[in-house]
This record gives sequence, structure tokens and C-alpha cells, in this order.
Amino acid sequence: MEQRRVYLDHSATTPVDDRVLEAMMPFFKGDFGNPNSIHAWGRRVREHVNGAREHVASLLGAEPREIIFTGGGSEADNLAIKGAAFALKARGKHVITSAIEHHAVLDTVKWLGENGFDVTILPVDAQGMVSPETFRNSLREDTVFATVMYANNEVGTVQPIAELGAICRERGILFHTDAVQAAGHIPIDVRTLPVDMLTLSAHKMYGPKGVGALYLRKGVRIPPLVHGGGQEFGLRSGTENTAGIVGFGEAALLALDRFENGDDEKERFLRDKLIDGIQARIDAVLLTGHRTQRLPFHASVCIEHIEGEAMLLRLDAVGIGASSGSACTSGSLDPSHVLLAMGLSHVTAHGSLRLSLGKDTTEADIDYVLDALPPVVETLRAMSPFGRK
Amino acid sequence: MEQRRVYLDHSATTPVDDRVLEAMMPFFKGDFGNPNSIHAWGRRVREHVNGAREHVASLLGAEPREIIFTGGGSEADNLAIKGAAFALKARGKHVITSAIEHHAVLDTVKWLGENGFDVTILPVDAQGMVSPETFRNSLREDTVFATVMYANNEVGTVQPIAELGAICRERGILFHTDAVQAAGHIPIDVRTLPVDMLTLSAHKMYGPKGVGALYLRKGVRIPPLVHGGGQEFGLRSGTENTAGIVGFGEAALLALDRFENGDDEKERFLRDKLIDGIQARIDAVLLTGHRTQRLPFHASVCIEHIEGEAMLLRLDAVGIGASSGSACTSGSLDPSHVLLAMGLSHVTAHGSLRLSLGKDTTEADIDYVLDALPPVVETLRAMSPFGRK
Amino acid sequence: MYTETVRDYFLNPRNVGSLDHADGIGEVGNAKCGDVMKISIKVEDDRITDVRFETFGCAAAIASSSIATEMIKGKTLDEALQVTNRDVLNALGGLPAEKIHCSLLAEEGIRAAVEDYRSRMAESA
Amino acid sequence: MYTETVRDYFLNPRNVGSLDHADGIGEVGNAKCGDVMKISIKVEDDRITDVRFETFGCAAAIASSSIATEMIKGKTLDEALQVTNRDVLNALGGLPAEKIHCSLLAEEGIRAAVEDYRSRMAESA
Ligand SMILES: Cc1ncc(COP(=O)(O)O)c(C=O)c1O
Ligand SMILES: Cc1ncc(COP(=O)(O)O)c(C=O)c1O
Repeated sequence: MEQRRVYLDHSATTPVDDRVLEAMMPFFKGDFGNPNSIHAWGRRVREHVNGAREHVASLLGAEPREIIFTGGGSEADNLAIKGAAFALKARGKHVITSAIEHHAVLDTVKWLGENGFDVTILPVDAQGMVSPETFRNSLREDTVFATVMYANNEVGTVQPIAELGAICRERGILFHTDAVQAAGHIPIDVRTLPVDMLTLSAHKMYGPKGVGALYLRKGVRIPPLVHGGGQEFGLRSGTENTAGIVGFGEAALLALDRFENGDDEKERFLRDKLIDGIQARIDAVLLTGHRTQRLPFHASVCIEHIEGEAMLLRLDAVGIGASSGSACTSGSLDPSHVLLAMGLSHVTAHGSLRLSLGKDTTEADIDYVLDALPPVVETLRAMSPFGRK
Repeated sequence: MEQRRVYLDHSATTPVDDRVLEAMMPFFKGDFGNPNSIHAWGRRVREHVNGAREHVASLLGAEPREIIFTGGGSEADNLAIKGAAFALKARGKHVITSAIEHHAVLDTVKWLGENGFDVTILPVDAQGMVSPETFRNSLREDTVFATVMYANNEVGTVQPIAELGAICRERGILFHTDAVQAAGHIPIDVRTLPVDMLTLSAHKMYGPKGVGALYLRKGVRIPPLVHGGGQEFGLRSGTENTAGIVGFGEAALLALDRFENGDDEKERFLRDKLIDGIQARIDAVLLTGHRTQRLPFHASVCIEHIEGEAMLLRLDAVGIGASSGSACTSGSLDPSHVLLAMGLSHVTAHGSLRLSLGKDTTEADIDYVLDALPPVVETLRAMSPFGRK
Repeated sequence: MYTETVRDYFLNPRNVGSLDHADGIGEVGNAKCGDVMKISIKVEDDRITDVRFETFGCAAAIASSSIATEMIKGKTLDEALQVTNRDVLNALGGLPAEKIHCSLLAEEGIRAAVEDYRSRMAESA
Repeated sequence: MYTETVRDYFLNPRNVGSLDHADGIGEVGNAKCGDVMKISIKVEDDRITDVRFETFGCAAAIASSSIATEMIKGKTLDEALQVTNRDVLNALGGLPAEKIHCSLLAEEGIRAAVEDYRSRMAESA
């Protein structure tokens, strides 16, 4: 078997698309101006920042004025959550989130919990789904804010955001969703989706790292996280990351193109081939996350009797990049809070493996992984005291 | 007179140096991995992020562990100030800053003032200097934190940070300085400088926009501004802006080279030629900021009887990029708080002009500006009801 | 940020200066706020026959002042008083939101000059 | 993150497996925490003549286990008991801070196997 290099960790980060990089290049040297400057160097750049805002808005069906560029997805999550809490604390102190949020949401909500708020963390079912019924039952008189992610980074499950948002709207509760994994990968339209705030991150959709955005619905008022010069409509001060923002804009346009071309269907086909292939070739494998309500590029499993990091490093040795929610990959003692929240045992969760495809993943890549993975599993199971011999 | 393009707004932002951009390029596409990933794509990048941390540390004589990368200078200021306040609020509620801080500091401190803290905003003298004596006299039993900028962005004045820091150390007060304008332009060594925290921003020293850093002295503990995945020693969560960080590291090395070559002396010479030339050729001109205790690349004046924005746009029309603290450049009603704090009248302050040189500014550039500025001033004065005819 | 018309009237302002023996002079604005406009008019048979301006202010203030002088030259005083800041804005092809007040300055300047002329007439009558 | 030695012992682990008719077996660690090591030894004349391991765990755990088996093979039981996690760490050329505990697992595994052997001897005595 010829060695390939197959990167299947697009949930962690994506390469910058050629056309995105090309769009960014002028803004480092030639058009390096500060968009806040009124001379030619600044004015030229301001136009491109405005253009990028339109492009990112168009990805969501939003108005440009509703897009706040930030220094990444985590910062946008923090801005949304701390901003909402600060804006609404006089009205009530109860906030709701789910047990499977990314740490940028979960830890921020927990921080609210340490600072005067009452926090409800909703459970999920075995597929990692938040139930609208459970959500509704958790609402209180003093609930002011809720945040539930659009799609999970570890298990790929896509949540019923439209339903959750509708419940919030009915009850006058501000609703945020972390769409970092979903944006650019599944169509999102805020004209029909009842969310007040939505987080994006460029580097998860073939844009650069270090730039994100918060969609903030017109009329929703929150205070900034970063005070200062008043950039981004006063909501995110600091000289704009012009190259990054322009790159994000281009990435948004390219994502729209991919939707138009039906590229997500191709991705979904390869994802299914991968999931089905793994289940056919390896025994004692558990799909994690929902089988169909999942990100089109996302495959995740738990492989019994072996540990995730060991799998990753052996896959790495044959040129495959993947990730795991095993404790050993994070240096913590517990495996991923997401897998545990779905009711998996610690032992099973330690065997987690995430393979996230990209727009340039080929069928040959998938075939290669389907050939390479079984011997890795076999070798490790042979070393394991739990492996059946 | 042949038209040139002369950018003299390096205090607003600088172009990315060729070598910086070259250092950054691999991290968009080839080495695009997430440094937190354990596969080859991630590990390679982690090494370079570590290297960049060493480089930025070396610019300040700091340990790599003391450098926290952020999404810009404003964010680092917010992290330092809100972090300090949060960490120390149980010990005391009095914080001190100066009247001429950048908004990223001033507005953040004012925000503390609206949220349970007592704030003292120190006055400055006519040169924009904070007096150590006044500083000392403002200290109270419950003073826990002070922040005074290293060098001012509008008038270039360099503050007596060593003295202010020594006073703080004596009294057990946490001390932060915003060195965004100074870092990479005048040598700073935290091994001898008594500061606990210090802010930098890459794009003010020929690095990219959207990446900054907070120097946080070993042993000083503050909570994060952005919660989440725990990157940057738990102090700034979010996938690292790897290209930006690597570029920042390279920019730090290049700044060290420039110190070694004595490039700041060349800059100082041109700056003085510019200041002296303006004063010789135009009457009713006032130098703003200290004549000698000022940034080597920074010239700023107020030109009586005319308004700053009008000057900027006429300079722009002849190819010169400059800035002004005039109210009309910011869309606000008052001219720069810095100029007013220095005791300038509103009318004089409206005529402010900042010319900030760069490492590639030539003597021919300065000559061009010295030729181009007087007719601009003359034309505008001829239109002004205050101009002497 | 500025239209081509604004740039043109700012870089090549028409009717700059002050008239010797003006029949009416209006001075409006506040130096503290960054803009002052002084406008002087010559009036014959209730009609503005000549006009000049001097402005301390930003590009928008200068362009507004200049275009306003053109708009009232040759008009009767009553017609001149009909010129509003909207008209000035339209003539300039618009101004950024934070600069709209500059067009108001021009409207006020015209009004002040006409009033000055009329009060002088009243006095001398 | 891992040294070349760690990578080598992880990718080409020595002494994998379990001994039929082992004289002593140690099983340490906790599957819940993500690492379990099982080590079996053959003992002749108070000396470890053969040793095998099975490990459920990360690369560091597997490499630590494997190198530890090499370090005790041929040693007397008392000598084997002298092997500490420091020795394992040194032999591996170090481990990342958060993986140090894996070397401790190896030390504990050896101790458990030797103790198992000795308690069997005591019983049969
Ligand atoms: C003194 C000072 N502090 C802070 C900042 C903010 O830095 P950034 O624009 O990178 O957020 C700037 C520049 O804008 C500055 O000049
Ligand atoms: C679901 C989710 N939310 C938030 C983030 C944080 O985004 P960033 O790394 O851009 O800060 C990530 C990725 O790291 C994510 O997968």
C-alpha cells in the first residue's frame, strides 16, 4: 500500500483556500492601511472590509450591519454570552445551555454561574440531541438567555435549532447558537431561522485562523467584550484584521458556491462510505452522534478496547490526520464531556476517533483510510489487555 | 514638484515587512494545522508557535511563558485591565490611569468605574507627561492597580514608566503599561523595568493586524477575558492565529535587528528634520508632546487657524498619508481627549496633524512633505475666517 | 467616504474670500466645535449679485459652504432663504452621516447673511 | 511532543503479549482513566527470565510499558523493584508533563507483578 497524506481533521481546522489567500494577499503590504484612516491608504481598505461584511452576511441571509467581526469563534461566543448576560441581568438571572457545547460556550456559561447567574445545563440523548421538550421544560420565569450549538464538533450531531429558537421567541428569551462547525457547511438562513445571535469562525470553512464573527440580529443590544476605539459598531474595538476579514469574506462566497454546486452531497456520500466502511471492517465499533442529523463532512466512532491517542499516532505514522475525544489527547483525566454526556462509559469514550472530511477529500483518500485503519486497530487490540484474542 | 506617495501614518498601522510575510506564508496552506492537534499537521505548527513566543519574549527580555498572544492590542489591554480588576477586587477598588491613554485602556478603566471600582484619571502636563509626584499623591490605601501608557500614540510622549512602576512595586500595586506604540521602536527590558503587564500589537511594528500580546510577569495571576479551550496557558482561548503569531515573532526579531543597527537613530534624525522644518516654514505652529522624550518616529503639531481633516485630505490629494486628532476625523464633537488633556484649546486642537515615520521613510520623503505642507496650510488659511491675510 | 462633487468643491472651492463693502455678512458655527463659516453677500434689487465664503472646518464644511454660494448667487433673497441643507446635500451628492451637520451650517450661513442685510436695511430706513 | 525513543517503543513495542503459565502478573491502572497495564513475568532463581505486557492506553503508556519490560528482563526481583518511574522517563528521553503519570504506571506494574509472584510463593510455601 502506497503511503498517502490524508488530512481528516477539518473539524479542528481547514487549510486556507487558494482563492481566499489570493484575496488576502494585498492587505499585508500594498493595501496595508488602517481602515479607520481617512487617507487613501485607509479608504481603499475600508471598502474591502465593507465588502467582506456583505459577503459574510450573504452566507447567512443577514444584513451587513448585523455582522460583527471578532478575533475568532471563541471570542464571538464570549461576546454573545457575556454580552447577553450583562444586557439582561436586570431582567432575570437564569440561563440555559446544553451539556455538549464547545468549551468556548460551556466554560463561559459556567463562569456566569460563578458570577451571579443560575445555570441549567441540558442533557442530551444517546445521539447527542437536545430535546425541544426538555428545553421547554427547563424554562423558568426568570430565564433570559439560552445558547445551544448548531452542530457539535465532536460527534457531528445537528441540533433542532429552529425549534429551540421558536420556543425562545415565544417566551421572549434571547437565543444564541454556536454555528462554528455548521456555517459554510450546511445552509443557514437567519431570515427564517429564529436566532438572535450566531457564531462563526473563518478557519473552519477554509478561511484564515484568528478571525470570527458574531451575527447579531438588528435591534439586539449587547455591550462589548473588548472596549476601545469603537470599531465594529462599537462591539469589538481594535484595529481590524483586514487581511483576515477579507479572507473570511472570500471564504463565505466560496461556501455559497459549493452549496450551489451541491458539493455537500459529494461530501455526504464520502462520509457515509467512510462510516459504513468502518462499521463493516471493524467489529465492536460504535457510531457516535446522530446517523443522519449530522454534519455532511463528519464521521465519528468509538472503537472498543483501545485508546484514542494511540490510534491517532499510529494513523499519523501512516499519513492520516485525525482526532479523538480521549482524555489522553487533552491531558485531562476524563474523556470528552460530549461523549460522557451522551451516556458513553469512560472506557468506550477513551476509544473515540473523529474523521472530518474536507472539500478536497477524494474517494481514494477514503479508500486509503478504510485500508489503513483496520490494521491499526488490530495491532492496538493485540496489545490491549481487553482485546479479544 | 513630482508627485510621490509618502505614508507617514505608521502610528496608525505599518505595512507587513517582506520577511514577516514570508515567515507567515507557510501557515495558511501547507502548515495549516491546528497547533493543538497531535498529528503531524498540528505538531509542526506547535513548534513554530513556540518559536514565535520565544521571539516576542526576546524583544522584551521576557520568558516565553510570560507571553500571551491575543487578537490585538486592544484585546490585550482589556485582558490586562479587566483581569487585574477581577483578580484584585477583593483587596481594593481603587484603580489609576492617565488622561491620555488610548481608548482601549481609558474606556476599559471607565467601564470598571461603572462597575464598582473607584477610578482616578491622572492629569498630564502641557507636554503630555504624567508626573511621578502626582501619581504618588493619587495612591490610596485601597489602590490595587494602575495603568499608564508607555508612549502616547497621538503626541509621541514617552512616559517615566520605570519611575511609576517603582512606586507601584514599593506599594504592592499591580502595574500595567500599554506599550503598543513603543514596542519594537524603543528598547524595553522587563528584567529591569518594574512592570507586571505590558501590551504589544504586531501591526504597529511591521507585523500583521489582528494579533497582539500581553506580557504577564511570572507569578501574576489574572482570569481570562475569553473563556474556552484553554489555549495560551488558559488566558486566551481560541484556535491560535498561527500565521499571525509567527509573523509577530518574525517582526520582533527584525525589530531587535534594527536596534542593533541603530536604525532608530536614523529615524530620530528624520523626525527632527521634519519637526524643525515644519516650524521653520510655517508660522503659528505648536509642537505637541515632549520635544525629546518622544517616540523616535513621531512628529505631531497643531497648526493654527485651520482644521485637521481638511489638511489631511489636501495632503492626501498630493500623495501624503497622515492623521489628526481633530474632531472631524473621528465623527465626534470634541477633538482628541489627549490634546485637550494637555491643555490645548479646542480651536488649536482642531488643527492637529500627526506625521509618524517608518523604517523605510527616506530623507526625500521628508523633503517632499516639507515642500508640500506649506502650500496646503496656506491655501486653507486663505479660506479660513481666522487666517491672517 | 466623500463623493467626487465634495472632493471637487473642497479641492477647488468656488467663491472663496470676503467681499469688500459687503451688504450682508453671516457668521455661523463655533470654532470650539470645529467649524465656522463666514459668508458675505452683495445685494442689488433684492437679488444676490455676488457672494464669498470663508470656512474653518473639515472638507465637508468647506465643500458645503462653497456649493451653497453658487446655489444662491443670482437668486432673490426670498429664493435664497428657500435653500435648505437638504438642497446642499443633494447638490453635493450626499455626505457621510456624521457630516450632515456641515450642510446645516451652510443653510444657517445663508440665513444669517440675508438677515444681516435686512437688518442693515431696516436700520438705514 | 514525544521523543524518538517514545515513538519507537510505541510503534515497535517490545515484549507485547502475555506469558502462558506466568509466575507473576501485575495489573495496574484504571480503564476509566484511560490506562491499564498488565505485565506478566517468568521467574527463575529469583531472576526475571521473561516478561510480557499488554496495555490499554496512550502512546506514552504503551512505550513506558514496553521499555519497562526491557529494563527488568534479566534482573533479580530486588533489582527490578529498584526501577522507578524516573528511570523509565530517562530511558524514554522524557515525556510531556501531562504524561508523566504513564511512567508511574510502569513502575507500579513491575511492583505489582513482583508482589504477585512473591505472594504466590508465600502461599505455596
Ligand atoms: C497606544 C495604543 N494602544 C492600543 C492600541 C490598540 O491596538 P490594536 O489596534 O492592535 O487593537 C493602539 C492602536 O490602535 C495604540 O496606539
Ligand atoms: C463548536 C465550536 N465552537 C467554537 C470553536 C472555537 O472557535 P475558534 O477556535 O475560532 O476560537 C470551535 C473550534 O475550535 C468549535 O468547534
